[in-house]
Amino acid sequence: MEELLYYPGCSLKDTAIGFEESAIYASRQLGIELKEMERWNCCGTVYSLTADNLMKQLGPVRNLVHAQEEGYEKVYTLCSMCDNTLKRSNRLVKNDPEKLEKINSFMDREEDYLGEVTVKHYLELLRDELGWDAVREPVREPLKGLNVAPYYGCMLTRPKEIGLDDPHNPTVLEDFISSLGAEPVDYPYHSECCGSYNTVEKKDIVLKQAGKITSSAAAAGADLIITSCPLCHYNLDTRQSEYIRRENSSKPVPVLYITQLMAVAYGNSDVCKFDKHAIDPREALALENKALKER
Amino acid sequence: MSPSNEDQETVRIHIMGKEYEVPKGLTMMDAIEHSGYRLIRGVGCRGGFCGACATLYRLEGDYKLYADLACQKTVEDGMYLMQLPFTPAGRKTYDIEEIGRDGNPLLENYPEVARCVSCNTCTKACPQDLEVMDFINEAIRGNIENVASMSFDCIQCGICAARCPAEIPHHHVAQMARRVYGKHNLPKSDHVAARVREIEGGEFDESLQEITSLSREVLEERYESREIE
Amino acid sequence: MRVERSNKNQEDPYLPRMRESIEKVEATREERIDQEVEPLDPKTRDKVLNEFHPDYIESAFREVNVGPNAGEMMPKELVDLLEAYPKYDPSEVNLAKVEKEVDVLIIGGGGAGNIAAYWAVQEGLDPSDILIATKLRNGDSNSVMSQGGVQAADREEDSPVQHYLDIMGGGHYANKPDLVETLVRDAPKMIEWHEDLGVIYDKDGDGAMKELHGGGTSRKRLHSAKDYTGLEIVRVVRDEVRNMAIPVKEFAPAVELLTDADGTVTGALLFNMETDKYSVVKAKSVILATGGFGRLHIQDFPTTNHYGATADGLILGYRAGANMLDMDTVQYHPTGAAYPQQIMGLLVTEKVRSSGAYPVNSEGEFFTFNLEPRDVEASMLIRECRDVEHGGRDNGVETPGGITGVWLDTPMIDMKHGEGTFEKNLEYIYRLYTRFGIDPTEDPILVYPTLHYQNGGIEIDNDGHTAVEGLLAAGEVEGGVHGKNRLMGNSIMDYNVFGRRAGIAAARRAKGESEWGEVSLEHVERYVDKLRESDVDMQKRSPMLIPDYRGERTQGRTLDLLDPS
Amino acid sequence: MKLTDSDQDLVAEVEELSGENLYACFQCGKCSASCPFTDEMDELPNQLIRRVQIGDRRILQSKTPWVCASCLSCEVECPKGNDIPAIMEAVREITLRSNVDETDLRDLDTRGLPEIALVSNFRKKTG
Repeated sequence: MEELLYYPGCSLKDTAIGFEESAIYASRQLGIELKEMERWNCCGTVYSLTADNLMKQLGPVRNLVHAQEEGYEKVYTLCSMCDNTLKRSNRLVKNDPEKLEKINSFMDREEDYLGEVTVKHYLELLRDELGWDAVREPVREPLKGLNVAPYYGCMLTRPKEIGLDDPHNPTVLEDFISSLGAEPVDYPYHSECCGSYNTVEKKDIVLKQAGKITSSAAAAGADLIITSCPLCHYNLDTRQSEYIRRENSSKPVPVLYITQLMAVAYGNSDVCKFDKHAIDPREALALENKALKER
Repeated sequence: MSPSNEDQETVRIHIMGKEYEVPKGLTMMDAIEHSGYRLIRGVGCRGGFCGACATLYRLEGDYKLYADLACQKTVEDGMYLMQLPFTPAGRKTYDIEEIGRDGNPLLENYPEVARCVSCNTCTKACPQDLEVMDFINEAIRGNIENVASMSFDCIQCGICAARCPAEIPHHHVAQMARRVYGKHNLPKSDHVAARVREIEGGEFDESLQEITSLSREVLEERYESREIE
Repeated sequence: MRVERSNKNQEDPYLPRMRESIEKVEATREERIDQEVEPLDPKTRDKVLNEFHPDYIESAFREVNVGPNAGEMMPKELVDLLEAYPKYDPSEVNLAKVEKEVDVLIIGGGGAGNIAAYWAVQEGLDPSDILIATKLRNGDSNSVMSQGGVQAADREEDSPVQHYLDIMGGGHYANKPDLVETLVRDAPKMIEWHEDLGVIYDKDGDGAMKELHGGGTSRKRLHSAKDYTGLEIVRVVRDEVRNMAIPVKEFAPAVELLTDADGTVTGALLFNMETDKYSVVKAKSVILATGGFGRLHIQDFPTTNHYGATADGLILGYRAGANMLDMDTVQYHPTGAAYPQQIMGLLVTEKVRSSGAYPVNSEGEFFTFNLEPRDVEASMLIRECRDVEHGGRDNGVETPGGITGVWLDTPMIDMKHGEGTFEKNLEYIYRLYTRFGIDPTEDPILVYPTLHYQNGGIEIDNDGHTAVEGLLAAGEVEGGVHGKNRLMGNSIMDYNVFGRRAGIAAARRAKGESEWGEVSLEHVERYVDKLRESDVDMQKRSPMLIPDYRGERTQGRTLDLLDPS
Repeated sequence: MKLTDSDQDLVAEVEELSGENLYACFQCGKCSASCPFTDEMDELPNQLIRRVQIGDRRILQSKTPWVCASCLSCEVECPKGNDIPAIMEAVREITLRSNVDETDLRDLDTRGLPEIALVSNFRKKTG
């Protein structure tokens, strides 16, 4: 069992607990033990773009220092927003020694960050380190005939400097879906923003986006959508059910985290905590009747 | 301190900028009083429990801004100190029966907790050396039990809230977490509940009636012969 | 990462001659690990009390000349205040201008005051018809400083009868039986109430209470919340009082009660300590919850008490005609910090002893059972420290602060119960000492008795009523519950049980009164006239409100303690 | 909209905060074309940049920067590689740094909202 340092992010400890637990289960099937960091703090999403505001870089850089203190060169994330924020802050301080020196001198109780930690997303682990064949190997319930729409959102592929795939034509999620035996679905909105934090004060924007994205995926034949961001999940799942109630429009499209799909394919859907979803995916996954019986 | 006054070693301190000479070894509180101030605010238990004597101070030639309790910190030479008579912080009124049933009561009642930028200023300010930033991060994650245990020794002096750039009232968030944990998570003790029912059911009426009517001598004999388990 | 916040400026916090004594303590530690010392038999106990307990020094007491307790002996520092001019300045007071009319006025913002307010609301009063007037901030009190625990007989092997027996024996049978019965009956109910409010007691996984012995207890019945028990209980009740929006007026002590023509208490005269303005508050019931009198520094002892413990309630009540009980005794806690001088007098909870750190003299020998009732334990420590000419054993360790002390062998706690026990259960004490460079898990700590508790006080009945109509009392200010000596953990229960009962009784009485009575200060004038007739030379004004530590009187510098001559 | 006062230091302020060269933008409009939220905006992204270029301070009252979700669709489209989200943030920061928060925490109903929504919203809309 190979141990990898893992940065959970706040949501995975509470509202997106199913994402973390399915990830821990799926990783064990791949011979990987996700070891949670001893001490970590909120990543401070969304990455702060003003050049002079170092206060908002303290959160992410402090996490990198903790990873360095634990003696790891790589730290793996599951949530797209944490991954994006940590990567961009890492890049900022690696390329700007003066800013790094200021941050290090401010954080006078921790070691100085040396800039040698690399932030990796879980999909990069699967694609670049394990390879899709290794991901396919533990599948016991191949998702044959299940049409899955990949939803990248904004944070996985953008900005180009840290994106893990080509923002205009990403394929990593398609390969991921195929490796689990399901059918990837092509549809135009795979990388259009779900409305993000507008869900707090401008809910209508998100309701509109959720409706547009999920009905487009459904029209393209998707049985369900997968994402790796707890905010996209909330917007596409909870806000979608609100949109459907308001518009009493088409059939709801369930939304899963990437590792929940892996757990189902590897034969264990208990770790997915599907009861926390607004739209219950178990019917779409046909866990009750079709071949995907629970053990 | 019985040494005679002349060879008494002294230190130079500045109370709100005004210079005074005080004997070495006094706490900040004793030094303020020794300099002639009669405290009304900035003093309470004088034992490190109540947080009334929250004090900010700087040392000559040192850029850092320190915070400590006036009753627990010895004066140093070249100390510039200022007491916080009151630390304003937004406290939310709530119904203990309702909150904590579902969702994250800390984030719902104190959304500003999500503004934390993890700058650790609160931890550096805490005179009780609590890991304040860590338990605020636990509050974001809704881990009530961790917030309660990590914040237990908080004496609510409010220095963290006074210095927080995100305007979080850490001590109020922590108090709410401890109330929710104590009420909804900590298991109730059956033997206490059982004993309350027994007493209300009159089980001890007779034996109490008997012992309260004993003469002093009999009572004394009963006391001296009682065995201690 | 814990920051080293201690004021450690020299390497060894202990002076050389102290270090020599510690080496002797360390030498005998091994053999003492399972050595036990038997409690004293009754005869020796009384002999030790008579010879060494400060209560038996006649010169420290003076006879009261006027009022219900005339002829009785009380500590002279208290009698100076009882027989003094009132503090208010008549020219500034306008009784016609009433600032507020409330159903229940509670004087004092500690445990008793907040609990009385809470239960007055449960009895049906609207929170806005209650006012807590307190001298410092709401919550600043002795209540938040109690560490070790609170007693309630709620375990299988224990019973209220056993608890009753311990209290009566400890109090030398002077306690009022009905008050003690009320206390032991209500005690478990108050613990259950605390759990319902969310107090975090030390418990096992399944919710069973972790309970320890206290001084003079025959069963383990001390519930604790680490060593912040008082703080945890009071901050929870205060939090609930804030949720209920019960009005609190801080830095506004009562300087006099107000009475009507036939002496019924009808309100109080408050004094704003920041604006020097007086305000008249009319109330249908008044509760005194003003706490103890440690800050009078009786017989020049240092004290564990908070800044405002200056016997104000006793003065106000006595002038209005309320009699007092058991004021001829004062409780000295056996183990107050004796070194370093910055924390001299602060409480080292009994829980340190009950967790395994027994008193050891300068030669490293046990000299007393570690959990005698407080008055006995204090006397044993005084005997051990006093020099031979005055009947002592001269086995104390001299400190620069002028007093001698004995060791509490604190490293034995971790030896007996495993590493980290001390820091986990006695975090306050650990912090108190490490701040001044002493690590109690490595070195023993020096202790000496310190002025701790006012055993007696204003007499009350089961519902908190005093002898004066309209005036109730709860907490340390009232007397009768503890007799001549209070046991550890019964004071928290006292202000809980009688805080609740006084709050309910005050609310009931207020509901029975259709309107507010007339207010006057005549009872004070009558009292002062009687004082003048008995030609007492009065120089002071009372109540004291706050002690005066300015200049040379700084508490840290001048308290040269206990020269027994 | 008549242009009354041109305020050159607005450009300097936005450039300093965003680290971007405002005049690199030649108004091709691709950013506005790719932005998912234009129908909520009173000024399109490229129009906002234009207002800043000509120093029109009234842009600080525009809704546009507060609708922007920093989703970077515009950034990957921009032929000049300008960091348009940084320009949006700079415009927001000018308001936030004058101690005016866009979000008022007092009357916010946060029930059921995940942590990630609150953290990101406050990060962009409170100073």
